[in-house]
Amino acid sequence: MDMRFTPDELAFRDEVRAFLKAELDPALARKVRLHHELTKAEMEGWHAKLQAKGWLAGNWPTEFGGAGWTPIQRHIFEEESARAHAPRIVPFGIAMLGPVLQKFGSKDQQDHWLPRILNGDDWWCQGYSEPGAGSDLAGLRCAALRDGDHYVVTGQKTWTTLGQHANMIFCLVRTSTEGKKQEGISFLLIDMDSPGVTVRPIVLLDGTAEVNEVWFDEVRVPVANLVGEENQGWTYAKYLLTHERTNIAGVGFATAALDNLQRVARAQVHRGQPLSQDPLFAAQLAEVEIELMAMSTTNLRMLSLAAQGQAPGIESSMLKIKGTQIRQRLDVLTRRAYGGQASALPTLGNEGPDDAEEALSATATWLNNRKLSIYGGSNEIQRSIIAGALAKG
Amino acid sequence: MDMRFTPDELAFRDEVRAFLKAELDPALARKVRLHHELTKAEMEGWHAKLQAKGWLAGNWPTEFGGAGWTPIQRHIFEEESARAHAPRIVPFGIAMLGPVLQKFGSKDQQDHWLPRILNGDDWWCQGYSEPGAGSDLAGLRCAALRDGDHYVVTGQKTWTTLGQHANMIFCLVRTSTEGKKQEGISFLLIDMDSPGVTVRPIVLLDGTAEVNEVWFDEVRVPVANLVGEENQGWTYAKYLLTHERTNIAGVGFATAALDNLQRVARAQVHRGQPLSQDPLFAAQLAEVEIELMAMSTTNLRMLSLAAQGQAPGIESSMLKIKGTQIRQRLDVLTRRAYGGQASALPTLGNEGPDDAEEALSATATWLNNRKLSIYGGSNEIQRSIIAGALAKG
Amino acid sequence: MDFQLSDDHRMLQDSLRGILTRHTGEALWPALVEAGMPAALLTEDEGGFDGSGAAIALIFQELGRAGVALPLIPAMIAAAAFAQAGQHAEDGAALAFADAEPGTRHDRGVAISVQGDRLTGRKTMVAGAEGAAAILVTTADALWRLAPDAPGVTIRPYPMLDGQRGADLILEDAPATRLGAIADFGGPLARGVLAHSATALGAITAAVDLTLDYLKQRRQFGQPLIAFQALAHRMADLAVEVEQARSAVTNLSGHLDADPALRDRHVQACKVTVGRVARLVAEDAVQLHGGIGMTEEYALGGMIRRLLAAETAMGDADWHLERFARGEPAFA
Amino acid sequence: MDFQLSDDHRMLQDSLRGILTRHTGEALWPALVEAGMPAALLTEDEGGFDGSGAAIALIFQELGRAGVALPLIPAMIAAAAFAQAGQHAEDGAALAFADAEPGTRHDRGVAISVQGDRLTGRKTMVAGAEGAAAILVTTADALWRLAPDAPGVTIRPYPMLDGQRGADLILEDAPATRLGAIADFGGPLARGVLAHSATALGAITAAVDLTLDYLKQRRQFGQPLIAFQALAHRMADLAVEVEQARSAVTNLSGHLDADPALRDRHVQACKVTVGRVARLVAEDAVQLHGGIGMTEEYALGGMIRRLLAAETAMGDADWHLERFARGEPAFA
Repeated sequence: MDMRFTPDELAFRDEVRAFLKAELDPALARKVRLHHELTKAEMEGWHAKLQAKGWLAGNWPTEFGGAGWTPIQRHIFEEESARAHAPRIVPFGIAMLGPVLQKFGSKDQQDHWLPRILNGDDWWCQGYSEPGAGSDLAGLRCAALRDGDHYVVTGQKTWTTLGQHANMIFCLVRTSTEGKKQEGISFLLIDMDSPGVTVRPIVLLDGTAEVNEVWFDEVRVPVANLVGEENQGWTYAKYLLTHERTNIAGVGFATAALDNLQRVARAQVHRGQPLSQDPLFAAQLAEVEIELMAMSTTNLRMLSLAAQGQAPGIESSMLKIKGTQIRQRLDVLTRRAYGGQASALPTLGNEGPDDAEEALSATATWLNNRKLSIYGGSNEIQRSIIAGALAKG
Repeated sequence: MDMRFTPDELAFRDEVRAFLKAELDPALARKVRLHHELTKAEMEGWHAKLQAKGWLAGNWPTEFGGAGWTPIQRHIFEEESARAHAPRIVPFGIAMLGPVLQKFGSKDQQDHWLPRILNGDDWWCQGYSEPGAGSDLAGLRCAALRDGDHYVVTGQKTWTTLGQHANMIFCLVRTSTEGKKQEGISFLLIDMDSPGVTVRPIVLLDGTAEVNEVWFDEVRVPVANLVGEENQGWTYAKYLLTHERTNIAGVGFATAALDNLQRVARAQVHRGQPLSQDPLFAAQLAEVEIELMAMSTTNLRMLSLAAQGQAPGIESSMLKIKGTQIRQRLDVLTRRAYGGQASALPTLGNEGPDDAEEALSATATWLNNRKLSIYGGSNEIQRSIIAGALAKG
Repeated sequence: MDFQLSDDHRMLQDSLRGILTRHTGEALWPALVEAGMPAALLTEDEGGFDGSGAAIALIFQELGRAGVALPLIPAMIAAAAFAQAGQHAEDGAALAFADAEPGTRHDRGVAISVQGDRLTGRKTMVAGAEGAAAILVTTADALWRLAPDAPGVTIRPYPMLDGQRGADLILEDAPATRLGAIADFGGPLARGVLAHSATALGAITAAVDLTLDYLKQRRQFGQPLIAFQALAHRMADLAVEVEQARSAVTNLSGHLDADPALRDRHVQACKVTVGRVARLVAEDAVQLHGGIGMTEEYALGGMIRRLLAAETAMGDADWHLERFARGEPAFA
Repeated sequence: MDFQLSDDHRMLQDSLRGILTRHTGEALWPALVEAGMPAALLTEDEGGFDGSGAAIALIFQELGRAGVALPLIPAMIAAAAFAQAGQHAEDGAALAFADAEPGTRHDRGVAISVQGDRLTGRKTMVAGAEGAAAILVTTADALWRLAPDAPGVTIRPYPMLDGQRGADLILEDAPATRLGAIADFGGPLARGVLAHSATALGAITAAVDLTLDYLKQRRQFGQPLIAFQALAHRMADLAVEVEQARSAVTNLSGHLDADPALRDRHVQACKVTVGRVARLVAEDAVQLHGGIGMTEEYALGGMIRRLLAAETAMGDADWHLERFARGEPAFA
C-alpha cells in the first residue's frame, strides 16, 4: 500500500497547476467561485483553451482525440481545476455522449460527431427526464415513430441542463410499447434547429435558468441519427450512468468549498475573535473536513480499482450520497457563517448591499446545490441501488 | 392559553413530593438510579406503600379502587416518581390488564381479578410476542383449542418482561385460523402454575434477565378465563396499546437522566475544568435539554387533549419516537462523559473498579435502553403508523 | 394547564384566516389594519389592545403559513421598545428595526460603533427601512432611536429572501437617541423572536402539508410516492419534528412574561428548535419533491426561502445554543 | 498511488484468516505466536519484523472481525515505546499500557500525579495488567515504565466490555522510570490508535454483515425484512459509512510515518470517523435486529460491546475532534 502519488502523477499535477495559472482568467475564476452563471462564450472559451492543450477530453482514448488519462490523472485534473475555480467542462458532449458513441456508435457517427464535440461545432444537451416520470426514468413516453428514413418524434423532455445553448440533443425515446418498459427505448441524436423543437427555460430558486423544458412536435430525425440498435437505448443509457462518473464524489468541488468556508470563518467575527476559533463552529468545520478526508480516500480507492480495470459497481452510488452530503453540509455552514447577511435575495443585480456578493453567493449556492442530491438519480434511488446489490450479494 | 399548573395540581405535586420523601427508602432509590435489578420483594413493597396511600392505580376509576386521577395528575405523579428514582409501578396488572378488564371483562372477572391486582395477590405478565413474529404481532401462532370447559393452549411466547416473578399471564392466543390473521385471536388469562407452563429467562447484553421465554405444552385453561368474546382479542389488544400510554414519552425518566448527566458533567474533569464547561460538551447537553423542553410540552399538550376526552391518535407514536431518541441520546452522552471508565463490563459483582459503579451503570443503561426503541412497537412501526395516518388524513 | 386559545383569540384567528383567504397583494394590508391586526401585537400601554404571547404566536403563524411578506415584526419590536422607553411612535407610523450586521453571524457592535450620541457603521437586512418614520437600532449593548432623514444616514434597499424589502443602513456620525441598555429590553426583543419563530412555524407546516399532498398525488413506478416506505418514514419524522417546533413556540409564547432568566431560556430554546426544524424541513421538502421543488414557479420555493430567512433572523440556532449552553441571557 | 496489499501482507492475511478459522480459545494464542503475529506488529528495531501501518491495520481488522480478545494492542504500544526509549522488553514478555483515568474522558494527569520518579494515583481499564512483566504508564505529559511488583502498586482486575481482562492500577508513591515526554512518543501511540480503530473496523464489518444476513433471512408480514424500503435504505447508509471508516483507517495506516503534524491529523480524523461509525453501527445493528439483537446468546452482542469499548479507547470521537479543531497535536 502506498498513498503517495507517483513521480509521474506529481509531475502531471504540477503541469495542471501551471496550466491553470497561465490560462485561467482571474475574473472568470471569480465568477465560478461565486457561482455566477457563465455565458456561453465563457464556457466555449475555456473549452477551446483546454482543447488547444489536448486536455478537453481527458476521459477519451487518444485514438478519438482524447488525452487518454488514467483515472488518477482525471482525478488530479478535476481536483486542481475545481480548487482553482476553473469552469467545469460541460459534460454532455465530452463526458456523456462521447463515450457512448465510442462504444456503441457506428464508424460514420464517430467520424462525424466526435471531432465536432472537441472543436466546439456542436453544443450537446441531454434529453432523458420527462415531466411526471421523476426517478422512474424507464417510464418515459416521448415517442419516435418510424416513417421511411426518419423517426417522427413527439413528446417532452425536462431538466435539460444548458439546453438553451445547445444545437444538438441526445434523447431517450420510446420506439416500442411492447414488453418491459425498459425494452422499447432508443437512443436518438436530434438537431435542435429542426422544425417542431421548442425550448423553454425553467427558473430555479436561486434565480438561474440553467435547466429547460424541451418539446418535440412531430420532429423529423434521420434514421442515421439512431445510436446502436433500435430498442436497445436503455443499455446505452445505463452504460453512460455507471461508467462516466469518476467525478461523482465531487471531491474537488467540496475541497474548494471547504477552502472558501475556512476563509470566511477566519474573516467573520464572533465574540471579538475570528469565527473559526469559536469552539462550536470550529468543531462543525472539523467534522466536515474529516468527512472529506475520508471520502477523498474512498474516491481514490475506487479510482484505483477502476485503474485496474475493475468495473465500478455500487461504489459510484456510495460516492454520490456521501459527496452530496458533504457539499450540502458545507453550503449550510457557509450560509451560517454569514449570519443575517445571507438573508438577501441572491438574484440582486446591482441593487444589493455593498460587499455582500459573497454572502449572496452562499445563499445562491445553498439553493442551487439542493439539486446535487436530486439529479442523476436522487440519493433515494442511489440507496435503493446499494440496498438491491446488498440484498443480492 | 395558560402553561401554569392549577393550584389543585400544584397541591397534588407537593403531596406527591412529600409522600416520596417520607416513604421512598434512599437505598432503594439508589438501586433504581443505578439501574440495578430490583428484587420481587422490593417491587412488591413499593406497590404496597402506594396501595396503602390509594395511589397504586392512579389510572383506574375510583369505582374499581383506583385513584381516578386526571391525565395531568398522572403525569405529575410519574414525573415526580421518576425524578425521585422511585421504582416504576410494574405495568402489567395496573396499567395494562386492569383497563382491559374494566372495559371488556365480565362482572365476575372484574370482581375476582381487579382487587387481587391491587392487593398484590397476583403478579401479572404479558404474553403477546412470539419468536419469529417480531413486529408482526398479529402473525401469532400460540394455539388455544376448545375442549369442553377448557382451552388447551400450546405454543410459545417471548420477551415476557418480569415473567419469572409472575403467577398469572394474559395472552393473545389463536382460536381460529380462518379469515384475516387479526380475526382469530383471543385474550386469555392463564395461571402460570398450571402443568405444562415453562419459563426460561433470556439474558440480555447488560447481564440482566428481566425478559423470559414462556412455553405452553397442552396447558388447560378454564373457559371462564376468556376475556370478552372469542376471536375478538385483537380489539382488546389494540385498546390496550393505544389507551394506556400516558407515560409513553418518558418525560420523567428523561428528566432524571438529564439531571444525572448534568451532575456527572460537573464532576468530570476536562482541561482542568468541569466537563460541563467544555463548549462542545455543553452544547450537546444543551441540545438534548432543549429537545426535552419541547417534548415535555408536546406531552402536556397531548395530555391536555386527553383530559378533554379527545382520543389519542398518532400522538402516542410521535411521543414514543421522540422520547426514545432523547433518552438514548442521554445514554450516549452519559457514557461519553465517563470516558474510559465506561469500558468495564457492567455485570461486575464485587470485583469491579472502586467507585466505578456509576460509570458501569451508564454502560448498563446504554445497553438496556436500546429496548426503548424496539419494544411496544418499534420506532419503525411507529413511523409506519404515523405515515399511514398522514396518507389517509 | 390549558393550551386552548381563548375565545377572543379564536375570533382573531378566524378573522385573520378569513382575510388571508379573501385578500392578497395591495388589498391585504388595509384589511389587516381594519381587523386590528397590528394593534393586536401591542399592549394597551403600547397603544394596542393585546400584545400577549398567544396573540403574537397565532397571528404570525397564520401570516407565515400564508406567506405574507409585510414588515410587521420590526414594526412591533420598535413600537414596543419605543413605548417602553416612553417614546411612543405616532399611531400607524411605519417603524423599522436594524439589528443584523455584516461581518458576523449575529454579534452586535461589530460593524457599528458609538461616539457620544452618534452612530457610525453599517446595519444590514433592515426590513421596512424605506419609508419608515423611525428606526430602532442596536449597538454593542444599547438600543437607539434613529430618524431615517437624520444627517449621515444612507439607506440602500434590496429584496430579501422572505419577499420583503430590506436595506443596508449606512451611518456616518448619525445622531440618534439612546433608549437604554439592550439587557433592559428583553421583553420587546423576546416578542420579536416569538414572531419570527411563529412565522417560521407557519411556513414549516405549509411546506410539510404541501409535501405530503405531493407525495399522495404523485405516482412513480406505479404507486403514489407516499407508498414508498423510506419516503413515508421521512414524512413521519418530519411530523414528529413539527410538533417539537410547535411546542417550542408554545413554550416561548407562554413564558413571555416569566422571570427574565426563564424567558430567555425559552427564547434560546425556541430559536434552536425552530431553526433546526426549519432547516430540516427546507431540505427534506425539496428533496422529497425532487426537481419540481427547486423551481421558481412552484409554491414550495417561497416557503423554502422564508424558512432560510427565518432561520437566521435575530440569531441562528447555533448562536443561541451557545448562549443557552453558557447560561447567558438572550439579549445583552 | 496503490491501495493493494503487498504480497507479504496478503500472505499474512491469509495465514491469519486460516488460524482464526481453525483455532479458538486457549489454542489461539500459541498459533498466532507461531505464525509470527505479535512480531509482525513491531519493526526490526523493536524486535519484530514489520510494524508497518498496513500490517497493523490488516491484523487488527481480522482480529476485530473475529472478535478475538487478547491484549495485543497494549503490548504493541508498550514494546514500541520501550524500544524507542532504548529499554527493550524481553522477547515474548507480556506488557501492559495504563492510559485511561477515572474522573475524565481521556485527559491525562487528572487522577495520577508525579513526584520525582514516583507515581501516585489511579489508572483504569488497564488491559493485560495481570501477569504483565512491565507496564507503560502515561501521566500529564510523560511516559513511564512501571514494574507491577514494585512497592506501592496494587492491581484490581475485572472483566471489560471487549471480553479482555482489565484492571485498575492503584499507585502509592510507586517508583517508575521516566521514558520521556508524551509528545516524543507520537509514533507508538499513533500505532495504538490505528490498532484500536482497525479492531473497531473489523467489528463494524462483522456487525453490518450479520445484520444484512438477518434482514435477508428474517421474514415479517410475508416478506424478508430487507424488502422493507426504510430498512433497506438504512443498510445502504450503513454501507456508505463503513466505507468512510475504512478510508479513515487507510489514511492513518498510510500516514504513520508522515510528518508528525499530518500524522496526528489522521490520528484524530481516524478516531472521529471510526468512533462515529462504530456508534452508528452499534445502534442501528441492534435496532434493525429488534429484540434478538439485545440478547446475550446471539452473536451481535459481543460485537456491540467491542464497538462500545473501541469507541472510547485512547480518547473518544469528541475528545479528538476538539483537538483537531484546535489544531493541537494528538499526543501531548
